[in-house]
Amino acid sequence: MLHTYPKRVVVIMLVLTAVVAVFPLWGPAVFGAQSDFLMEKLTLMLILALFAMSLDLLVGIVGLVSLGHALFFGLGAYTLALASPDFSPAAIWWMVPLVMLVSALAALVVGFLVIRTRGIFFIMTTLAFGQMLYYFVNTSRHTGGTDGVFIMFRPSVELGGAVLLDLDNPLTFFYLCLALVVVGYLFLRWLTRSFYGQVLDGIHDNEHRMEALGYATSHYKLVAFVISGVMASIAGMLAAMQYGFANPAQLGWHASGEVLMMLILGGMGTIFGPILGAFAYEILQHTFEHLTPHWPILMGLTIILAVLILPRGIAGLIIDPPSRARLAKSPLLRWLKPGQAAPTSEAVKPAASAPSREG
Amino acid sequence: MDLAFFGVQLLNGLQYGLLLFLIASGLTLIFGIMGIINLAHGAMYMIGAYLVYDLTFRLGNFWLAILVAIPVAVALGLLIERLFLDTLYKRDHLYQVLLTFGLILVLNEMQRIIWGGDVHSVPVPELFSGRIRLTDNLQYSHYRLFVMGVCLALAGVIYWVIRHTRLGIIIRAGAVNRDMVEGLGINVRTLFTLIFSVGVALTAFAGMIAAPLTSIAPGMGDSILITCFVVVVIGGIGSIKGAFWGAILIGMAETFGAVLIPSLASMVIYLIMAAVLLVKPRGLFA
Amino acid sequence: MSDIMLQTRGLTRRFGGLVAVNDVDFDVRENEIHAILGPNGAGKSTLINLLSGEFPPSEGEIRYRGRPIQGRKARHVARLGIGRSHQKTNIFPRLTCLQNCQLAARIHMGGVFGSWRSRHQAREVDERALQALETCRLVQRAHTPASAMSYGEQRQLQIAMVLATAPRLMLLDEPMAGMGREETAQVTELLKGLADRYTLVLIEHDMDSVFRLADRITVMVDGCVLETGPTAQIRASERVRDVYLGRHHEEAHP
Amino acid sequence: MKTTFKKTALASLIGAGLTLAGAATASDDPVKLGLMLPYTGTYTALGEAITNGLELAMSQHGNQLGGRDVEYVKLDSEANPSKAPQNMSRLVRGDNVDFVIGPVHSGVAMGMLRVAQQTGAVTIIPNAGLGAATNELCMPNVFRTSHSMWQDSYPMGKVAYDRGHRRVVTITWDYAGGKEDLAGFEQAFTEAGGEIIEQILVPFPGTEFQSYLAQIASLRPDAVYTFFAGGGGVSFVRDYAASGLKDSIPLLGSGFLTEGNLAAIGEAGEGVMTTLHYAETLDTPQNRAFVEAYRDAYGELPDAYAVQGYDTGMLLLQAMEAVGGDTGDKDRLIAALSNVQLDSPRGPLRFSGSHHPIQNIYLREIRNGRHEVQGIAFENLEVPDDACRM
Repeated sequence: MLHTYPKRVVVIMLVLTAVVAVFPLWGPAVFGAQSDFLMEKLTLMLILALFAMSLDLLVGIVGLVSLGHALFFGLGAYTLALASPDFSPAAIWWMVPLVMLVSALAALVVGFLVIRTRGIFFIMTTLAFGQMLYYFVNTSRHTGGTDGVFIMFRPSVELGGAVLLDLDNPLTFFYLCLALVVVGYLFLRWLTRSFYGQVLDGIHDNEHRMEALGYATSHYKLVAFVISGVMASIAGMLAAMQYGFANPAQLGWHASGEVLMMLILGGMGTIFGPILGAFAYEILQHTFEHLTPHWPILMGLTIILAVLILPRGIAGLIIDPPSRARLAKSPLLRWLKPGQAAPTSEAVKPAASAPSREG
Repeated sequence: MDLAFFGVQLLNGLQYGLLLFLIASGLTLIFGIMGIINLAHGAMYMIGAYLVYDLTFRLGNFWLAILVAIPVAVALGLLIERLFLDTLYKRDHLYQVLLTFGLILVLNEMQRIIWGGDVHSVPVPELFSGRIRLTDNLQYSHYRLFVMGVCLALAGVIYWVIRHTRLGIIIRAGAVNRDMVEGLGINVRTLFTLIFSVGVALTAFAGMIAAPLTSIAPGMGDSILITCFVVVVIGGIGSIKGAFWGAILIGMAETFGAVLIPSLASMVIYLIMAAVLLVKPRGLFA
Repeated sequence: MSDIMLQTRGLTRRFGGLVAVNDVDFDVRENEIHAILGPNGAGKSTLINLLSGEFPPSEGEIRYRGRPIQGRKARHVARLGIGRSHQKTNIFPRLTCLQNCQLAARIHMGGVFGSWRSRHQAREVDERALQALETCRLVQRAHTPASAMSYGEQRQLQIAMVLATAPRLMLLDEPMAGMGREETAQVTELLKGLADRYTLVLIEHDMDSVFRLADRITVMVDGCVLETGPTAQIRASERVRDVYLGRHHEEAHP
Repeated sequence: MKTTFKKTALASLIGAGLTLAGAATASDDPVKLGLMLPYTGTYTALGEAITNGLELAMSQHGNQLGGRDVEYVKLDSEANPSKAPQNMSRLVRGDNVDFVIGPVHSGVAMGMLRVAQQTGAVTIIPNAGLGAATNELCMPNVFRTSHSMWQDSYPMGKVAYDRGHRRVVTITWDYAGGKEDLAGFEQAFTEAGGEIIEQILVPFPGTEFQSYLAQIASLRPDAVYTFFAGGGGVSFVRDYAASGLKDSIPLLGSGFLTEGNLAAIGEAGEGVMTTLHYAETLDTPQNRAFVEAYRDAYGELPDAYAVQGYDTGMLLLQAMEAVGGDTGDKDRLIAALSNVQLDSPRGPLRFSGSHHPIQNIYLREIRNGRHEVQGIAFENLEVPDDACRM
């Protein structure tokens, strides 16, 4: 069944989360002096994972390929940068709602315009809106232009004068990002398995039929667009917080292209895939840069190969390990289990009662 | 704005628009017939310029360089289509976007390995090195006029092919409904290879004849790419006529926008695109 | 007449220069099975598309239970109780059979935010989906992904989905297209069984089925209504025979 | 060589104590230079020239700094500002470099400065010309061996006025660097009594200049002052010449308009006047030796970027010699760096309180495809750094 995955997915994801979560314990022992840097890198990967996940809702679930998603990432970063006071930290209690509000409004307006278009036109119009904001930020007097802006203080998390979280502490910030990725994942998992998610699946499969059935598909798509945009803006806000810096390059189309690459590497439409994709992409780039000054060739070839031979990404490998998949297609299995027309690993599993989608 | 100034800007807008048309025509062909979004289109433009730069100095003649460079560009198109795109036609646009994004990285880096990071230029060919006088202190290079002529002529040829040949019928049919092409009993695979090679060659050719007018530098294709996308989307994907008028519109908008509303100059083409799509979500000529 | 459910007057649709549906007057009565016959290109599918709101008519009027509905969007028409199936198999391949029907059943739950309505209401919907599956004898396939089912089953699922929307009027565009003899017979029985509860309009090429099923028949040629009347009348009609045995004969059975 | 410096190295080890930083300064450990320069993309040529200059300086001195071997950690900045902080952080925290050298691009510099501020990493900027780096955002651990946009353009204002130009049109890209450059020119030119009749901002990084040229022609200024760089510079100079404007309206510019691109500009550049802190034709023994060594090593003439890289190397050499190779004591190292005075190929160079070079700016005219020096446009020019607090 759609959005139900074999148990090993849960196991692998839990193990990986645990490994990352206890990194502060084993990192220094393994990496020594480098461990601080690696934790910072992990934090960044978590932020990108959140970003990639938000795009997956749009691309993988609804089937809307956006080439302008960095718009919302950048919007989150710039909202934080421009709304932060110069000489004191902003309170997170109003900063987060503000970022969400700004991005939701932007997503509503942009979404209203782009949702009407389909296929290639959707790709192109999202690209155009991304570029529009990019050039606006680039040339506007209030945004620091091409040089970008500093955010001198990370927002404070205080309640009645008591500091709840010290975001300047790298460890705290790391766990905040980790927690947000987990929350984001659970939220999207819930969303895709809810009836609303089922409608989105329907739209992905056959939007025309959904219209004929009686659904106002554009409303559903718009809501998904807004949710996705808000999540991306939170990721952008975190990214800007991490280094205290926002720059127009964060919202150009190259940034949008990169996050798409994370999706394809990880496996889209699975929500957990893009998390893996973000990590894989960053690790690959880090490695290639160390390997050769001509790293873009390696990166480019990796993407091309992934598209050609691994279209379902890492997630696809986990859900259907190559050997299993081959076995499943083999006549032997069909012979053993008559009546199963397409014995993929999902279909082989005995169907659960009613539509409860455990997994 | 006095009349002479207006006239000069009209000429500039027209010339820029025509060149844009040449670059965008390949893109719209590939879009329309094959349904492929070719992000590496800008890289093809760059490769055309670098090829002609390289060959001009090797062969000592600009025209000869173009003659040699065109088959190279066609071969490149052929290679990419057969190696990479062939398996992607049945898949979602996303995969094409990503694959051609990967191609950008590879091609840009290949350019750097072969030709390095320096800025280069190609001298204007002797035949058109003269200038005409537009106003008392402003002149216009013969070569720019020549480029306009070439673009117009090519636009004419493309128009003729589309209107009056069997290939044109197929192309028009394909732009409306791709399944129909298969229904016409065409070998789609051959057609796609042909279209992609022609598209790449057109773009690379634009880079070649534009070479003496511009500077040849790494990344030169990236900025032109997005402008071309805007042209194609405004005109209507797959429509050559749309690409032509879209290009002229954008050429004029950039030229006059730069002078009349400088504060919005960098955004003007996107604003136009958004406005067009609001009124006609499939472009002006779709 | 009070028992008229759907009525068109002067319904016309042009595509560029082509007139696909030309000045069609057409009535559907409550609880009848009304078949539309005609050679390919006669405008049958276009007529169904106009009735279901897929695209607006160029001219003319459509009344559903006395109210004009021309120009309404497909999704509004669907929610008024006019369900339709498509000529090509038109299901959600990645979803299970049951989920397909649930999607159909939930259209009355009210927009995006209705997605998160009460469990009670959801249960009602699920029951309707199951009922639809039962009617179409697909219960045992409830949890099979639609893409894994046979072609015939997918066609039946389409009918089940229309049923799940709780329609009053069903527009079925060639429900038996591409089916084998046995499956055709099955579906014919199924449709027959629906007749007492629903009003059906169907396009069908299989003459045997049509004559077995239909209460009334409308024959279309070149976008116009050639003749309309009770099945027996059409069966005996000279004009209809001319069309079917004459110039259009070979096209009538693609 | 190693034995000669053993004593100082030992002393430094003791001096550094038992801190982590001290461990990194053990005599056997090489000095790590983290190069954060563009090795791909539009600015590749600049990154390579700077690297060449730096490596030339090192190789001329046995590839040692203060008695320790030199190790390069090269990181492609991609000229992508959004990745600047993480890249910088990788060098500082991941690779534990002793010095960060970079970048080329001002936006990248901003991102780097943020991390330099947080980590205190000793950073040497070998190109990026944003004024803030040695003004509002100045910090003790950041040095610059190149220029600021203002520094290279300010002297031209006076030159333009002295050459009899009164009404000038300025044109540049609509981005921070370009606007800072024009501001320098405008300040000096209007102070002298000239008038800027129009400031034209071209969308960055567009190279389609025809409509602006028509605008300039209709404005009929006495001269045009411009800042473009790389491909934009080449295009502008060639288009300007092709439009015939050069015959009636002289073209002035920041030196970066043509720097490194004389071959590509070709004949169109003849007569264009620019100001810059270097010219390959400077007739001094230091420059002659440098040009010759550079040509021997890389087979081409050096440009300002190469000199900036070379001087970065020379700065490190002198400072590291002064501290005996000890990078553990940051304050001492920074003091040594700020006291360095170079006899650079570009002329005498020392550092201001904000760690910006005080240097000569030369007036250059392109003749026969070379930047011929017409004289010193401003001697020992210091940049404004009133906003610098350190």
